[in-house]
Amino acid sequence: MSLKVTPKIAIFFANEGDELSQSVDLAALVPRFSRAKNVSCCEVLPGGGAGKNREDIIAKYQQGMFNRILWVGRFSPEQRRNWESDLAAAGLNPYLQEWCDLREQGIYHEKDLRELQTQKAMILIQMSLARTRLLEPLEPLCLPGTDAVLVVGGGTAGLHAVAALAQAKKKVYLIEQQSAVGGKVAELGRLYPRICDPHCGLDFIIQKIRKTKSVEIHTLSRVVAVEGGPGNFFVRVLKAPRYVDEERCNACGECRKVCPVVLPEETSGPYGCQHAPETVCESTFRKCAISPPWPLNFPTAYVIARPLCPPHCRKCEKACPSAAVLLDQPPTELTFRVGAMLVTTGWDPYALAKVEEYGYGRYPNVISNLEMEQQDALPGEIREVGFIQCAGSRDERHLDYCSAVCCSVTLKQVLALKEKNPAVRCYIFYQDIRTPGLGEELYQRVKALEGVLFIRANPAVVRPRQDGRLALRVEDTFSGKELDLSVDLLVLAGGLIPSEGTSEIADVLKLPRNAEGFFESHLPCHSEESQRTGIRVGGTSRGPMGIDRAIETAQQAALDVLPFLQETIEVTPTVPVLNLSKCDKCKRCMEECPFGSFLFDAEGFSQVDLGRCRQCGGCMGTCPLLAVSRRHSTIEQLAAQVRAVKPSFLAREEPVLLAFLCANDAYPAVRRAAELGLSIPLNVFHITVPCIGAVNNALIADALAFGSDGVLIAGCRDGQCHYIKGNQLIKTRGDDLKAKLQSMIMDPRRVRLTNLEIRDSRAYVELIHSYLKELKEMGPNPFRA
Amino acid sequence: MKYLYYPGCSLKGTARDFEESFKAIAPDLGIEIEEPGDWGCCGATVAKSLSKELAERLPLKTLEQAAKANRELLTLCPNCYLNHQQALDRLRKDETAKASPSRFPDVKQLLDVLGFDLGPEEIKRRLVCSLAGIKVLPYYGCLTVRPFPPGGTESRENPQIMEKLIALTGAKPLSFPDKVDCCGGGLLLTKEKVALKLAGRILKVARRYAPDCLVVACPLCHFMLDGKQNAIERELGEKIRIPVLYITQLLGLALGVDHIRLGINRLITSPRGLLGKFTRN
Amino acid sequence: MERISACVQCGRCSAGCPVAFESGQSPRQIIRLLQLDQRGEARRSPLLWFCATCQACSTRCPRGLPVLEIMLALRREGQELGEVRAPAFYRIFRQMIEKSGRVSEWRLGFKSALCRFPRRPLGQALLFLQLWRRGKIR
Amino acid sequence: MPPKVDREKCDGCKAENEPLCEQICPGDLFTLGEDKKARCRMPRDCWDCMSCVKICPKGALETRVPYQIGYHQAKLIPLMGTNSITWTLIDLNGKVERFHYINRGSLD
Repeated sequence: MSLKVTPKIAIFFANEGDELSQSVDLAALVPRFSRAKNVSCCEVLPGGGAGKNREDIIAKYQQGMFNRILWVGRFSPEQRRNWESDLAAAGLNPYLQEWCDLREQGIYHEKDLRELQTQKAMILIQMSLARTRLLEPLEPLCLPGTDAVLVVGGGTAGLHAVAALAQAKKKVYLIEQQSAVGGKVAELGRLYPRICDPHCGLDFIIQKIRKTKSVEIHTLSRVVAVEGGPGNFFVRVLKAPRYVDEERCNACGECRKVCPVVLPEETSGPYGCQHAPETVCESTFRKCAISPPWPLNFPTAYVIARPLCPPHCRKCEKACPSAAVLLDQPPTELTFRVGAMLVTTGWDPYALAKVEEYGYGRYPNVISNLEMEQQDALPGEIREVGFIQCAGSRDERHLDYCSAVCCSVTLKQVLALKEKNPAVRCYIFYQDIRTPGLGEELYQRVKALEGVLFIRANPAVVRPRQDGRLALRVEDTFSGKELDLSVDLLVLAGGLIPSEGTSEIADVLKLPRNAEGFFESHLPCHSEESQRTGIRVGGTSRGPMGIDRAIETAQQAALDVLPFLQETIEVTPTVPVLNLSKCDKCKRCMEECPFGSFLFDAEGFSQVDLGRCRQCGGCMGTCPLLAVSRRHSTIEQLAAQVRAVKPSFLAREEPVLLAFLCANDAYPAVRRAAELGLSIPLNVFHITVPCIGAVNNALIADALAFGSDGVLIAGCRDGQCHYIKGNQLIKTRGDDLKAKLQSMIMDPRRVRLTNLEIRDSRAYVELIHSYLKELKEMGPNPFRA
Repeated sequence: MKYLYYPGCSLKGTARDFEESFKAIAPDLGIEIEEPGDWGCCGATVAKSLSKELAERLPLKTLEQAAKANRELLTLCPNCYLNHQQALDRLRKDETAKASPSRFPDVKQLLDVLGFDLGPEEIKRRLVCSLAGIKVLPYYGCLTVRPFPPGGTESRENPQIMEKLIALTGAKPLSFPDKVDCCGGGLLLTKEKVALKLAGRILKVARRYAPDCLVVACPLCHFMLDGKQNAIERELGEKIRIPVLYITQLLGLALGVDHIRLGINRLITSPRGLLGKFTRN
Repeated sequence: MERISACVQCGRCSAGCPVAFESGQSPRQIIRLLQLDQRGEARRSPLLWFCATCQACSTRCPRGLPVLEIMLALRREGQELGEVRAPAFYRIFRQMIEKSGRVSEWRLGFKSALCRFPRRPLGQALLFLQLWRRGKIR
Repeated sequence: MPPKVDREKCDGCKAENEPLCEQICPGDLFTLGEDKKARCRMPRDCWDCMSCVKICPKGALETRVPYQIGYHQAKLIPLMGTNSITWTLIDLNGKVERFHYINRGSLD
C-alpha cells in the first residue's frame, strides 16, 4: 500500500456550451462543493479554449493545489484519455481521476425539473466524491517474462503457429507425440478446394521452419506437468527414446537392410489402410523395427519400435555408418520455461463402429472417409459407391454438432474418384450439403458430374447382399419414393472429435472444455482464449473446422500470445488484492474464478496469480468476508458510492432505484440511451462495475439498508459475458439473497437481475420505467428513513 | 435367483412350448420362479393404440405384485416386457419427482436373466451335452432389443448375447444381418399379407446361411416364423423348411432335457433333421 | 409432441420402417404433416394402422423423437375424434381383456378372421388344426 | 435456541476445510456432517450469538429467538452490508420490526 496522502480534490465542471448550467443550478453547486471535505478547489471550466484550460490545470496541479481530480460533465472517451495522459505527463497518476457524467444519470435540459435535477446532481457528485476520496494511485505491475513459447501439437495448425512465432523472433518449442510432425493432414489424400496434395502445403511450411534455428522440435514427447503462470510457465515434458540420434542419422536406410523384423503390412480387409495407430511404436513402424518417422520425415532421423526388436539384436547399430543408433537410450524429462503456451492438439475421427446401423467394422466394404483418403485407386470391379453424410454427426445419439468438413470432404473424394474412375456411379446420401461461402463452387462442380446422384435421405441400415454388395434402402425425401439401391463400396462421412491429445493436455493444463470436449472460447471477443491466461488454443482442438480455419485460428492464437513473450510483462494494476487478515480460507474465490487464477500459498490462503487474472472482480463479488477487493473498484469505493445515495431527495412515494451496470454491455447501453435522449428517470442511480459478477451481496444489502427501494443488477446476456460466467455467478448469489429477503418479509422483487446487450438502450429504459412502477406499487422500502 | 414370473397370454397358448421349455430348464440353471395365479394381460400393442389410460393401467397390477413380493419381475414375452418396463419407467419418473427411493423392483426379460443375471459362465458350467456340428441362426426380432436392449448395454443393431448363448452349447452361431428386423407379427391379424411379407423376407435371407435352425426369444416371432412358415412358403412359392427353436429349447437340449419336456414336439415346422444331427453326435 | 419441430426430415425412420411403403406413406411424411399443422390428415393416414410397432423409427431417430409414440397417439386421437375406427382385431382384443382380463389367442384369431373374411371363416382351418394337434389351442 | 441449517441451501462451503460457520462459532459447535452439510453438534450449548447466521454466504442458517423471549414463531434475521447490519425481528404475531446499525470503524 502506498503512503496515505491526504486527498486534496479538485472538482472541475465542464460546462461546454452551457451543457451543465442548462440542466442544473451550477451557481449553487459550486459553492456547495467548495466547502466539501477534502475538496481544495472547485471550478467551472470556461467554455471553449480547451488548450488554455489544459495549461492552467496542469499549472495548478504542479503548484500543489490538488492531488486528485473529479471531473463533472460530459467527456468523450478520447477526451478522457487525453486528459489522463496529459496530466500523467505532468505527474498525476491516471487512477486518481474520477469522471461523473450527469447526463448518463438522466440529467437533461429539463427546465421544469431544474430544482430536482440539481438535487440529484448533488447526490451524484457526492457519490463520485466519496469514491474520489478513496482512490489510490496505481502503477502498472511488471512480471518477469521470457520470449520463449511452447506449442503443443505439430499438425498443420501447430506448424503454422510455430512458423509465425519464429518469424516474430521468438524461441519456440514444439511438442509432438508422434515421431514426426504433420498430424492428420499428412494422412489425407487431397485437400479441398484446390484438390491438391496436402504434403505440398506441409512441405512449404516445414521449409520455413527448417530455415530457422529458433525452433526446437521435440517428437515422441508429451507434456506431463505445468507450473507457474503467464510469463513464467515451467513445462515438464516427457520424451520417449527414439533410439536414433537425431543429429547423426541421415536416413541412408542401411539399417533397414539388416533389420530382422519383418512384419506384414497392417491391413483390415480389401480396403484396409494404415490407420493412425494408438501407440508411438506402431505408428513409427513400416515393415521392420527401424523405420523412417511418421507421418512425415521431419525430423529426418529414423526411429526404432524397440518392443519389436528380437532380444539381444544389435544389427542396426553395427550397420549404421554414422553410428546414430542408440539402442540403450533412456527416456528423458525436459523442463522448459516459457512465457506462453499454444495448444493445437487437433482431432480424431469419431469411432464409426458406434454408428452400428451402418455396419462399419462388420462389413469389409464399409469404410470411413479417412480410409477413403488413403485409397489410391479403387479396384476395377467397383461400379457403384455410396457416401453416407452425417454418419454420427448431427445426431443426439452420437455427436450433437456438425463436423463441418465432411460435406466438402465427400465432394472432394467424389471429384478425385471420378477423375480416376469416370465410370463409377456415386450416390451421396445427405441431410444438407454444407459448403458455405466459396465452397459452393465445389458443390456445383460435383453436381455437374455425370453419374453422381445426390439423394436427400439417410439410410437406416446397411445390409450385405448375397453377392457381397451392400443393399441400401431409403426414402427419397424429395419424391417420397422408396429407393432400393446397392453399392460395391460404402463410405461413411464420419465426424471429428477432440483428439486424445486434446483431452490429455486439457487435464494437464486444466483447460475448460465445452460439452462436446472442445476448448471453449468467447467468440467474437476473445476467439482464441482458453479461459486460462497465457494459454491460447487453435485449430480443431477448438471445434470442427477445415484446414483453412485451422491455420487462421492457429496464426491468430500465435499473434495473441505475443504480449506474453517479453522480458517483462506489463499487467494493468486493477488486480484483486486479498486482505489475509480477513480471509477465512473458504476458497470460494478459487472455486468461482472463471480463469483459475487462484492458487494456494504456503499457509493455505488463496493467492491470486496476477498474470492469469483477467480482473473481472468475480472474487470480490463472491467473498463472504469482503476480504477481496479489485483495485480501482474496491469494495470500499463501491460501498462509499452506494452509501452516498440519499433517497430522501424524492418524496417517500417516489421509489429510488440503484442500478449496478456491467462495464462491457449494460453501461454502454445506458450511455447510449443518454446519447439518444431517452428518458432516464431521476429515480435511478447508476454504478458501473467491471463485471456484474463483482457485485457482492453486501453491496446490495447496503443499498437496501440505506433506503434504495430497488436494486437492479444489469449484466450481459447469457453466454455473452466477457468473463465467461459473471452473470451466472450473480444469479446464484442473487437467488440466495432473494430467499433471505423473503424470510425477512421483504419483497424479493426489490432485487432484480437483468441481462442487457450493448445496444439494448430502449429495452433498458422501458425496463426501468416498468420496474419503477412495480416498486411504486410495492411501497417504500421498510428501511427507507 | 428368484423371480416373480409373469407368463402373459401367448405363453399359455400358442407359445406354451416356450413356457414349458423355460420351466424345464429353470431348475437346472438355478432359476426359481414364483407365478401369481391372477395375472392379467399387459395390453400388448392394442391397449396403447386405443386408450392411454388403459395402456397405463394394465401393467400396474403385476408391478404391484412384484413390489409386494419384493422380487424382480421376469417376463418371457418381449412385448409384455416392454409394456411393464415402460410402466415402471413412468412410475419411477413420478417417484423421482417425489424424491423417494423406488419400491418397485426391476423388470427383466429372458435375455436379461440368461445373459446378464446368470451370465454365460454360469450357464456353461451347467451344460452337459454338446450340440457341436449344428449351425444356428439367432434372430432377435424387434422388441427384445428395442428400445430396451438386454442387460441395458447390448447393441440394438448388432446384439451378441444370443450368439454367446448358442456358442455355449457347442453349436455354431451364424451372423445374421437381419437379426433385429421386424417379423411383422403385430400385423398378423390385421394386415396378414404384409406380415407374411416381412416374415418371408427374414426367412429368405435366413435360408442363404443354410442354418440347421433359427433361434428366437419371442413368442410372436416364433409363431410367425414357425407357425406361419407354411403360409409363407405358399406366398413365396418356394420351400424354406427351417425349424425355429426357442433359445430355451436349445439350451434345454444342451442341458440334456427330454424333448417332450422342452415342448419340441409342438413345433409346427418339423425339427426332425436337426434332431437327427444332434442325436448322431 | 412439442418436439415435432426438431425433426430434420432425414428419412431414417422411413428407411428403417418395415411397412413404410406398404401404405404409400412414410413416417417421415406423417411427421412433416404435423410440422405443417395438418394433424387431421396425419390422423387419417393409412400408414398408422400398418405400423407393426417395431420401434425401429424411434430408436434410430437422430433427434430422439419418439416417432412410434407419436404414431400411437395419432391412432388414439383419430378414434377419440370419431374419425377412424380401429380394425376389428383391436376391438375384439379389448373386449376380451375387459371381459376376462386375458386374451385367448385362438378365439382372437378366429373372431378377427371372421370379421375380415366373413365368407371364408375357415380360411385358416389348417393352421388351427395344426395348432390344436400340438396342444397350442386349448 | 439452536441454529437450524437449511440443508437445501447449505453447500458445506464446498466441503473443503471447515465451513465458515464452524470457523466463526465461538462455542465450536459446528461441524460438517457426512452429507457434507453443516450441522450443529451440541444445540444445547448455543448461546444465540448469531455469528453463524451472519456469516453464512448462502443464507442457509437461521436461529430461533429463545422461547422465553419470543416463542417459537419469532425470528431474528440479520442482513450483512459492507459496513452495516440490518436486523429484522418478526414476533410471534407476525409483527415486523427493523433496525439498521452502521458499524464503527472503516471497512478495512
